[in-house]
Amino acid sequence: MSKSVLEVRDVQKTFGAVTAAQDISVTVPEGAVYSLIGSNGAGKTTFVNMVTGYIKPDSGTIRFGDRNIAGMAPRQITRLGIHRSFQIAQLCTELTVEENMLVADAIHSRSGPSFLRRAHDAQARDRAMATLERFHIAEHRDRLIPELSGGVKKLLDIAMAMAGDTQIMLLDEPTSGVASDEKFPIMDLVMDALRASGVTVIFVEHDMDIVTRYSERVLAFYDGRIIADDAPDEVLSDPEVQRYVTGAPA
Amino acid sequence: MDLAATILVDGLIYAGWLFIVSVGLTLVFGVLNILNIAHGSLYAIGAYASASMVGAYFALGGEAFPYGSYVAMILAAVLVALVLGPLLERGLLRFFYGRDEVLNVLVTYAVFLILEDAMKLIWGVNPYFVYEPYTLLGDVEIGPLFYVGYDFAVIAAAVIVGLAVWLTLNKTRVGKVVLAVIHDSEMSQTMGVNVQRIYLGAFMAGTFLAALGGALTAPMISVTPGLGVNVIIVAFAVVIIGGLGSVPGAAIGALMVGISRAASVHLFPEAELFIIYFVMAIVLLFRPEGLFAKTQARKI
Amino acid sequence: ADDTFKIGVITFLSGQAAESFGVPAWNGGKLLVDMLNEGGKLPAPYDKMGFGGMKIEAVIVDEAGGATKQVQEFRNLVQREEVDAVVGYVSSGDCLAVPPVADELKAFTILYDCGTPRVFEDGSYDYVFRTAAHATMDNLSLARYLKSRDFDVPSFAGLNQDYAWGQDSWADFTGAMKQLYPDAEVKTALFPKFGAGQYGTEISALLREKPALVHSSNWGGDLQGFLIQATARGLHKRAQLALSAGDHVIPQLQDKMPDGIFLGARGVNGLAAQARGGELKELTDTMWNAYEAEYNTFPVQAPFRMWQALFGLKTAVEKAMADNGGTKPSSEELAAAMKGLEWDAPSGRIEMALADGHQAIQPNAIGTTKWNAEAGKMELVDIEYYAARCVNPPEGVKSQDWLADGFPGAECD
Amino acid sequence: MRFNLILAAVAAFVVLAAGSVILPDWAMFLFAMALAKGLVCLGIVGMMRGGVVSFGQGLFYCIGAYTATLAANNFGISDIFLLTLLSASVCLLVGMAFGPLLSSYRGIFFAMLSLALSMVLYGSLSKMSAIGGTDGLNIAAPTFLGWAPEGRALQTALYIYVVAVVVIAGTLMRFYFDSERGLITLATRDNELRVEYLGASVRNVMTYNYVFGAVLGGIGGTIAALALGHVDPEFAFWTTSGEFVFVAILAGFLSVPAVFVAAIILELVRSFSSLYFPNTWQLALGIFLLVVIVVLPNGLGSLVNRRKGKAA
Amino acid sequence: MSLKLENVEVSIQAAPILRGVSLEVGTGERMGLVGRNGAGKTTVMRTITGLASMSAGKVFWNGEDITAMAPRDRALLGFGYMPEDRRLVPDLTVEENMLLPAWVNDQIDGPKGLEFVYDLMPELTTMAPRKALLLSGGQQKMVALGRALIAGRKLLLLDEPFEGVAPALAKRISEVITSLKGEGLSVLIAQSELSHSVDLLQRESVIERGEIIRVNVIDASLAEGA
Ligand SMILES: Nc1ncnc2c1ncn2[C@@H]1O[C@H](COP(=O)(O)OP(=O)(O)OP(=O)(O)O)[C@@H](O)[C@H]1O
Ligand SMILES: Nc1ncnc2c1ncn2[C@@H]1O[C@H](COP(=O)(O)OP(=O)(O)OP(=O)(O)O)[C@@H](O)[C@H]1O
Ligand SMILES: [Mg+2]
Ligand SMILES: [Mg+2]
Repeated sequence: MSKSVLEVRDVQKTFGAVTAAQDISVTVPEGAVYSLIGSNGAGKTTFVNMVTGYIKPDSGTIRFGDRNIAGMAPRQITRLGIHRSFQIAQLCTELTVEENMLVADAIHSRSGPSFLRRAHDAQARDRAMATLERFHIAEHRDRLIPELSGGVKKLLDIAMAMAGDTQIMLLDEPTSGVASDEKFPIMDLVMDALRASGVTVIFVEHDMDIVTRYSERVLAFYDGRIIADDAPDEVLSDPEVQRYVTGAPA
Repeated sequence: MDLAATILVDGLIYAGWLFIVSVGLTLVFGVLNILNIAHGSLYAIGAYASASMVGAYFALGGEAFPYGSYVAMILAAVLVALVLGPLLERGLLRFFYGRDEVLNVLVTYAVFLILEDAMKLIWGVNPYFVYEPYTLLGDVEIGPLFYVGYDFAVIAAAVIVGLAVWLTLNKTRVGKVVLAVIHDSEMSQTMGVNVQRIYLGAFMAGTFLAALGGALTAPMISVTPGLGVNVIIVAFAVVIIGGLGSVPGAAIGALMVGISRAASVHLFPEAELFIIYFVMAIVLLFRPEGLFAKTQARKI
Repeated sequence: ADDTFKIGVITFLSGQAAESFGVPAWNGGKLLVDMLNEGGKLPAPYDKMGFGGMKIEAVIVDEAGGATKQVQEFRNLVQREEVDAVVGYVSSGDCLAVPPVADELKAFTILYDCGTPRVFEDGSYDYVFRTAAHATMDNLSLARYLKSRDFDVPSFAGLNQDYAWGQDSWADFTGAMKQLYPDAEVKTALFPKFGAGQYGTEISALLREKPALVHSSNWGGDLQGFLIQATARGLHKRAQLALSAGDHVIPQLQDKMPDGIFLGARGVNGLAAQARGGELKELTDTMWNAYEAEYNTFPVQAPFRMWQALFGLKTAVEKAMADNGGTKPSSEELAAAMKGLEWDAPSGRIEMALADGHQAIQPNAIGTTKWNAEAGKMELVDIEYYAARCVNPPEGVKSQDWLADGFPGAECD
Repeated sequence: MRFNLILAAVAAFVVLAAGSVILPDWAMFLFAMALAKGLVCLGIVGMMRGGVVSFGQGLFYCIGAYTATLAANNFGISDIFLLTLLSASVCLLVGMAFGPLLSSYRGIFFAMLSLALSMVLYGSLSKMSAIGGTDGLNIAAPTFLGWAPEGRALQTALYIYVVAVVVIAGTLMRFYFDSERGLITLATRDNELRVEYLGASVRNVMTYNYVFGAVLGGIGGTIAALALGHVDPEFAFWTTSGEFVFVAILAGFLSVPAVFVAAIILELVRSFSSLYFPNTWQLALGIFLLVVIVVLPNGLGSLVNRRKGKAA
Repeated sequence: MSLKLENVEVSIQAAPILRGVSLEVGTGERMGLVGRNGAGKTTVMRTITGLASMSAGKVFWNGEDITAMAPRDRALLGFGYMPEDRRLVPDLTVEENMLLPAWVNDQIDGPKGLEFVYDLMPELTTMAPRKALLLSGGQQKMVALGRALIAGRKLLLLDEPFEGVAPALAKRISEVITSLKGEGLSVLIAQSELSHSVDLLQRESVIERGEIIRVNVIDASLAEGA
């Protein structure tokens, strides 16, 4: 396997009496696709939050390339090329769908956002439209966020996260709330785009079909710990995982 | 008596007054999410109402039992709350719930302007005095200094008011239901909460507290137009220091401002004008959302 | 129209100063305007109708809102309402801001009330006049009063509002005291915020410091609040209170105002004017009685200053008309007539003696409060009257310098 | 697009400048003052787009006014261009000093902290009797590149100057609002977390807006001082700042011209109500305010510039 | 205990969201409401709770027209609503959040409801004293469900109850809901996916672009047989 891009070592995090991460160690090779599963409150989002700087671990290191990014600000980490989407879509609620895309586009424009270049410039709009079309949400482009249904919000959130040059993409429950017949097309779309540019992907998911289909390796969380870390089939047949996460096989 | 003790006593007296003035503001903000500029006018109206009521009380032969004037003062505040509370909340503010914070500030600013002139139309520009209640409780001698018993009664009133509001909000079901309404009035409705009653109740309570502040102050000042203007900014500062919506915060904010102001008057009178802003800036520097910041719900 | 003379009147109708100054002043003014328009109600030389036979019409504007607003309102009065003269301004800030504009617009303007000496000491204007003495006299008179009554002042302290009026008054008073009581120790100088309302801490500080005398130039609600709280805590028994401008709170406080306070009224106004008698008794009594009849209370300092302004304006208009053959005078003619003018008012003889005839001086009086239980009213006793030239600097001398140099050229009886 | 904007700016200049011929003296002065204040409000509008409202813009209004006055009185500078430039630079520096500090505050805390700053300036100036204390100072009429007009000519020159400054500042701000950074500002207002996670600095956005507001405030203050001929600490008092906020909200953040229209309307309403209702002008103003808020909750700007999307 | 929607129309800012939706949920019936994103499921739920303003149509509860009834009064009828986005009160504890409906409605037996919920989701027992604001997404979902179960004595409205919930728990929950049928409780579940237990639903209405396009009867015996 190629060299690792992300190396999480002995990370701990407690919130008062709750242990959200206990001895978390994960090594993710470049270009790999990992998925995180686990019971509710197991610490999956906390993991994502620590890698992306929203939460500072109590101890442990998170190495990206050759630097320790534990405790850096989200913005700095994003600029290094680690992007993420959110379990609860994070959108600019008073802007239209298109403008949300334009924001992402403007921030990532090569020369940095400008004071003079028009945000609604035709080229930028074309780029935004192209992205929206890829995610099948172009028809909503002129709508404001509160008018959108849950699923569309989710898609836009992912679309925004994918703007710019990414090295690692963390997706927090990308398909929850997305209608069942859309889940695979969406994942196909996202994964194809990411794989094509060699991006390393880590996604959190509760839908085991998605997990088995898209990930190379699965980390199962329970109670702040990783209880299994292996290929999907192995993990899903682990009795502990079945008991706490997936439920006994039907 | 040594200086420190004087500063403490003076500070406490001022803090007691400040707290009564501020706690209603913080309550209304906490529940309705409205920073009520008209709070100062309600304070002034409370003072006028109190002056009128006490005046009427003595005019109707209250001399026989002067302590009844305290009841008249509280009744005045109740009356203000009963009249203006529903009028403002049902008649105006409710149409702006959930709107932009600054827009609501503007709405209450308009109310403030209207009430300022309305007071003039009702009570004229001549001052009202009701000094009787102020001297009724006698003197308290602390060392070489005389204080008026009334000052300590105001502190006591502040403590009672503070405890009452805090206990209601934190230790009763009503208080917890209020929390639910504050956070999400729509969801509260679908759980069966009578949201309108909560809003109205909270606003009336806030109005009552503002008016009470004025009512209790009336005996020691001359009640004149423009009384409310100065109160607003001070109350704002206290509420900001304590953290918006927090009753213990308002208490500590009032204490900090009261005592630092007293220290400044005794030790460094030149700084008195700045002291409140100074305290506020220092607190905000270290705690950007005030001492008792509202806990933010987890977003991601 | 040529048969009416339109004045713009600016004074406080809202805010703190409305009750103490603005409203009583215009109450007095309105009364006088009505009396003049009716004609023959006043003793000579004021028995002619209106201003030189012209009916007086007044446009009134609220002074609340700050100097910026006042400059705009002034322009509106002159350019939009086309008033013939402007009479106004209680606030010193407004009095400083308006004159340059008045000159720019060539609009005849009378500052009727404000106190700061800076208006004409720092500037000079062709169309602007102040018909009341500036505030230096208030505090010097107070110091002179202490001296003339042999009052012992080993130490004194001050409580003044924290703005130019309070700061200047305290500076004037300490300046005068340095000359008259060089050994008196200055204890604390407190400057509570304007409109503070709560003086508990300040009173504690004053009680602790134990000065023999407490000076205050507070006015209005600030003064009333201070007096109520100070008397409740016995400050007046432990220190002599000296109030440089406090007469106007008497009608409201009545017996709540303790006896024995040294009290000024910024001129021989109110009770001191009534007690003075003499040549002006008829004029004073006429105005006094009319005011009392109309408003059920006696006139304090503010209406007196409004009266002296309007009487001055009347005199100037009529003088100008005598010079120009009886037509309505222009601003230039009015200014020429007003310059150096002298006239009688209920508050005494007003002389436009300073600032090249643009700034008035007037006599002053200080007295001591005494409650007359039988009559049920407050009286002023032990009144000392000071001639205008005893308490006002001579022409060409800045008041600060005059105080610092020990009042050279003062002409006291 | 750009072309249209510049065309609009030229048209605005022509229309406004025509006022110097049409308007009576008092109205020209009122307009000049309103436009000067409108500049300050424009700065607030810029901040509003980022989700914060400064209740202390009087700080820069006052610094600008005092800088010009002190420079004029002590160094004899009377040229209006120089004075404006000087005040703008001072405000730029002060803005850059406080901007980073304030940039981590939001909502009412930002408002109150900025208010505290301006109140400290107010308090300090009130205590400085050497420069007039609360009574303030006068400043002589400005000159225009050596030309020293008087009377109506002076008023006209000042008015044209304000109009020019307003049109230039308004155009620049419109450019900014429409730019990428302008859009990021709007995004910040909605969701800072998202903006940070896209890799942009929210503090940076806030600081820029604050600094722009500072410079605009300073220019507004300078022009107001020159027009009035007088400055006093009241320039920094909270009621002054409150009025700016008021205009900004009245205008809404959608349209630049709306800011100046709102400023003019407020001045007119206030002026006429204090004349016709000397005893109840506050009441009249309050009712006017309520009516405007009820009829146009998104500000005057929403009349001309509705955000698209609603009808989709 | 039956709920009936008749030709309900809802528009938001002139945009039609629901276009003549008719729907009936019988006593003790478990009805599904399925459709793609943006089809209008949430809006149907909000119509039933009274939060969405209808432009036409009627809502009946046991034959009584409740179209004009305020949300609060509907709650008092025994409707329990679990919104899609959870909407807990962050400053209250998990337990208080669930008890809230009982505090304002005397007909609800809070302690008994709690007991039932804790039985169903033992995970909640340990979370009970924690403030709701810091819970993970799925944990909040559990609390919101618990709250709806306590409030809903007659009608349960669950909007995407399994979204973001780990499969093990989702299974358990649907089993419990299935077991509620004996108590005469009607249930309406909005879902954008169908992968959960087939036992859960008896019928499902399929909604598309604001219209119910068909109603499927799910025959559990068939499913078992397959
Ligand atoms: N406030 C609003 N303004 C305008 N349109 C709205 C608004 N709220 C919802 N809509 C629109 O109404 C339609 C139905 O929305 P609804 O939330 O009911 O869908 P849903 O079926 O619950 O979708 P999801 O499965 O994604 O939650 C959507 O197209 C949505 O865009
Ligand atoms: N900021 C915080 N403060 C306190 N506790 C927290 C915080 N963030 C997370 N927790 C707690 O840490 C634990 C792990 O939460 P996390 O959000 O990582 O769970 P998760 O695995 O993502 O669950 P889900 O599948 O429900 O989203 C939970 O018990 C949660 O309540
Ligand atoms: Mg999670
Ligand atoms: Mg939905």
